[in-house]
Amino acid sequence: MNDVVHASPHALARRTSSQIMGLVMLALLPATLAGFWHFGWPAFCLWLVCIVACVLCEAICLQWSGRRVLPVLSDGSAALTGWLLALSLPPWAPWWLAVLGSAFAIVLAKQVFGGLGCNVFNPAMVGRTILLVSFPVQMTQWVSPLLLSQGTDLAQAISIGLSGAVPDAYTSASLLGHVKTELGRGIGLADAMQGVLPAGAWLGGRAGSLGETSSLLILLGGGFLVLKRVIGLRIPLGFMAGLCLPAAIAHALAPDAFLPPLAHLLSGGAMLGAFFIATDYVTSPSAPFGQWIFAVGAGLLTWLIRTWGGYPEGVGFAVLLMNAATPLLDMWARPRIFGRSLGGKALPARRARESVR
Amino acid sequence: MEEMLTAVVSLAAIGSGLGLVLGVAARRFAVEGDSRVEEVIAMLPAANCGQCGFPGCAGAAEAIVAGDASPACCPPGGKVVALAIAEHLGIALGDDMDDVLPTIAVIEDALCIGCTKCYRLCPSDAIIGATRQLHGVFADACTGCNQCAEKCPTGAITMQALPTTPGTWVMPKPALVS
Amino acid sequence: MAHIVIPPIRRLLARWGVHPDARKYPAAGLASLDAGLPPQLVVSLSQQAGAPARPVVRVGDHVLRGALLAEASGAVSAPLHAPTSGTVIAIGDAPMAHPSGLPGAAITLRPDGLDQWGERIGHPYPITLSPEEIAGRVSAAGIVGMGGAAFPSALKLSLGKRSNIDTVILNGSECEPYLSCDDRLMQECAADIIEGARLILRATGATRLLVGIEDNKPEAINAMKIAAHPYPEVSVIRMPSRYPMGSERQLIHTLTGIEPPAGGRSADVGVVAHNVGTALAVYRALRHGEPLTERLVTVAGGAVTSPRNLRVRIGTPLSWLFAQCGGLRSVPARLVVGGPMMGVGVSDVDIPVGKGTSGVLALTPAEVGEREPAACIRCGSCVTACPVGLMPLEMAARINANELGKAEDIGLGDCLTCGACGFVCPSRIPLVQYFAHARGELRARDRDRQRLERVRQLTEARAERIERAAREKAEMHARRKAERAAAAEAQARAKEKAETEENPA
Amino acid sequence: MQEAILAVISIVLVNNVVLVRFLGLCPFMGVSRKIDSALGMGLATTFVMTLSSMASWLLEYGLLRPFGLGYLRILACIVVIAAVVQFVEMVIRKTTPDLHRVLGIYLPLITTNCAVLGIPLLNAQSGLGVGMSVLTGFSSGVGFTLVMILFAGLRERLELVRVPATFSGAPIAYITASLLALAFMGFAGLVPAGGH
Repeated sequence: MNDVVHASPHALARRTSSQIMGLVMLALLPATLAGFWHFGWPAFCLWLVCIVACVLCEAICLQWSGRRVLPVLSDGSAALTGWLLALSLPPWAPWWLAVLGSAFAIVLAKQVFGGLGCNVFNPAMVGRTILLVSFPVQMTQWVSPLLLSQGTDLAQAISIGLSGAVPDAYTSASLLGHVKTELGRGIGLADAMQGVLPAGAWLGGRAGSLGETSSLLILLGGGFLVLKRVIGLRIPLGFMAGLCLPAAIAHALAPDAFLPPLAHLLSGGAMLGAFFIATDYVTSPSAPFGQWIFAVGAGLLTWLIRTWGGYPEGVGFAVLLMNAATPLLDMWARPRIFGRSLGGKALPARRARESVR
Repeated sequence: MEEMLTAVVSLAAIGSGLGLVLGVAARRFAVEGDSRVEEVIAMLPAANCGQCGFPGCAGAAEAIVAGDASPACCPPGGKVVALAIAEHLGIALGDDMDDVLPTIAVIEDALCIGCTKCYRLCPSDAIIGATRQLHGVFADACTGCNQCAEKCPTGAITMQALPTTPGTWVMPKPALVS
Repeated sequence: MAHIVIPPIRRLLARWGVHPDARKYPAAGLASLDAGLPPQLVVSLSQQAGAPARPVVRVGDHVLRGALLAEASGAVSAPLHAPTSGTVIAIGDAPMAHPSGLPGAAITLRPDGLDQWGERIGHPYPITLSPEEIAGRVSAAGIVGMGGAAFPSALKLSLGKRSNIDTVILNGSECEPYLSCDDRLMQECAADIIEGARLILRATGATRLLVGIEDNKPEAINAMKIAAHPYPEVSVIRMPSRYPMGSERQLIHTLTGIEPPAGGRSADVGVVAHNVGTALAVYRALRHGEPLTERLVTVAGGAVTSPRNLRVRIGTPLSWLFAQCGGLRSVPARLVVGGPMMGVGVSDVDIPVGKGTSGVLALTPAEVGEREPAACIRCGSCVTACPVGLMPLEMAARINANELGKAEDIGLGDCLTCGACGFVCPSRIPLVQYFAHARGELRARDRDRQRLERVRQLTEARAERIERAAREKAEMHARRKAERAAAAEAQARAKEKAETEENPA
Repeated sequence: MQEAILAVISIVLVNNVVLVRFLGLCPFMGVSRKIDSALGMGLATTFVMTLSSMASWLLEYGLLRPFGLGYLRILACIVVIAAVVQFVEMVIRKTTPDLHRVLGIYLPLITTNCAVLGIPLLNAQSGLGVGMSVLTGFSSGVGFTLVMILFAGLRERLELVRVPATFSGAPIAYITASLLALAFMGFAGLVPAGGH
């Protein structure tokens, strides 16, 4: 009798989990660099703090739970979570915010569930959302995009990161926050939108979170992932459709009260969410039809929360809400089995000759 | 005083009115008693071998329904019966399942004297043979109840695990990810 | 004239399946060679699907090539024939290609080196034989499906009458990596294969023959097209290369557009599929009267010095095949009987080649890609890859949690165990092993259930018998008692009567 | 009409009975291991809530208010709801024994389920009409059911993964519930204050 059973298949595709994580990071790089360029050294420091904090938290958890630390860390998932969290924080956020968010993301949303693959909510979004509801002031302290050169130097950046005090000269409002405030004050959209969406918005020349502003570069990274077959097109497309369709309808009906679809797409974390947050493997459905429902639902909820909710940005909440529905979608939106109807009954036997061309 | 009376009267009225409705409903929707013991008896092998430590299969069924015994208490039934009963009663089974390995009686030819004691004892007619002739075990019918082994005067009967053949071999479950 | 048919674009663009590296060369580019006679041949009794064959020879018997060694036992089984002339030296357990590594019953033959054929009764024009005659001869020749499943071919031939078969598919897809034996067969014996396929067509009563070949075998497609040219009922179809294109149901869908119902047989939709190797064996059996005693086997893998396709006698041990290919140049990480996707991983080089063995691989660690399994990241690659539309990750998670019934609910029974999911898994989770385990476990439970049912019947019968015996005994007792009482009473009455008679009033 | 729609959205999502009002936590934690039983529990609770909203409205305006017995409200509501639940239990036990077996001890527990008692009391407090009362009761039940099946789906998924021993069972369920509540915070402000 064999001591070790070698089950088939005896061949293997080359791609590994850590390679996938690496590809995602590579795809995030352009948008991240643009974020550094626009928001200067403090953004870089924030990014670094997030990644280090996430990796450290993961290492501590692994050590505590008695699992092997290095092999698991090398899958790169903790670093990726930190990266995504950094991209979704205000670029000049203080260090403790980053550390707290990383701890929530890794410990509460991931490791207590059993680590990679076991969590049910997107760790980065859990981190960001907890910070948002706990520290609304710090989490909505936006800075206007400056070029690296004319912004801050490293020393200044460190002092900003340590104190969390953003000099008044630099503060700015994000488009969504601004629109919400102005609409609340009874000012029509046409006036509120004056000069808020500059021409450079596609490249990130606007206020917002660290990595969410340069939509074009996010699109580039997302396209790279699609080409590399790391992600499918369903979730990004579904998300954008779920966000833009109701926005377009509402905007057509009442242009003065509802933002146009393009403004929705180019503001806040919509693009980042569509390509990098909602596409998280672990917390999104794995079957095609479920992915469509998930993505359209997340886009729709984002639009609902942005338009009527108390928070100006809804991507994080929308993704978390659809994460909660993911197990049900995996269960109820399974693919059709070959030779069976959608309900699972065997198909009727059709004769060959009847269907010949 | 009047207020108190109103309160008492109204609550009494509500209570008695609802009580009446419930009383009627209790008759209209009456349900018969627990039929689960009978159902469990029907699932057990009915060999009444006593390996579970209860008086026959009916006793074991009562104990299982009452929660005094695990559904896995029946060695001849093994995994199949345990799982079926557990599912039927909605009980969670522990990890003790794999310990229940089916065994069968094996007669050593050299020691058998053909006394027919085992043959007469076997609850499932699994032993074949006649007086002063070598006995054999019909493996498919043996429940492994061990009664024959206890009565065998020469100790020729032993209980042995069923041998694994390519036909009965089961691919092991992959080891857990560390 | 044979026409060339291109399947509709929608079916070609279907997204199931995977694209493993083909790795068919250099073996696919080299003409096949005869492997010669090894010192011993081990003919396994259970190398066909269904019941094991029953030996009809005894140890010490001398047999000629093609002589019957074992006869079919039961409805699904096939006879075995001597692969060469020689002496039967053993009948008993011998190593065989099974994932457990357990031995199985086999007949061991020592060749006398003469390789002398016994009587062969062929037919100059086999196409003139009746369908029943064709099926009968195929059955007697011990021909089984040579793509790997080893299902007795004659059973599929005689389906025609009951199921009204209209299409025969000749499976030349050979979608498993490394394997090129079908490719070589089609290049080297295209005409014979087409003749064999036409015999199958005649036996089943079908009216068209579709030959499906993956587009990575252009030479084979050409050769088959030329061979099929004279026959209007034969169409050679170029199919996209994708694993598992050679799976019967996927093949039928790709070629005819029909989705065979789950749980049924392909014959239900009027189609049967045969491997090209089977067609060749059918032709040889009918034309020359040769039973199935040899087959083409691909010997390949990174550890093999010079990979090649060999004509191998059934029963030849793997070690002999490697020796014919220049030996092994490194210690293989794994020996595989069959293809790398569905083959059996073995560890014994004495394991013999069977009728369904299409390849023998000695794979290096890099080729096997052995890595430790990691946690599932739910990437869904397996869902995309699954040709049947299952969710392998969900099934494996349920099996891991011992919820086999739930795994069955979501399609375990529909799994082909093709290995596409395990192949793409970036975490290297042994998905197929989970499914094989669950199926084995469920089968074992089924067996146990049946056994228990039998025991229960026996026990009840015994209880009833004992009760009846007791009742009869009691009845007899009561009857005796009654008789005795009656007798006593009669006696008493007689006595009384006598007394009254004695003392009349 | 618009008011009714807003009220439904408000009750189902924004002021969800479990995740925002923190009512009915006992069945939320207790009967959410399996989706089927969670769904059954949700439907039973919805049914009972709708009925008891109706019953307590009748009680409120037929008895308590005309006779100035407001101080008996809780007592009377408990009696009425207990009777309704008993009735539902009998019906379920007779008609669908399987569902009864699954709901087990939780069905009688609906009697003292704070959500079932709380919603009618809240209705009475805010002086809603009969239509809105019943609608409130029903949509509270729908909100309860929605959260129940979402949570049950999550817990079924968690059954299949290797949660560290320290956290497996109730702890991870509470953590999951908290994260679910966090997600539901996104609905805050969706319906203008005063809508409900």
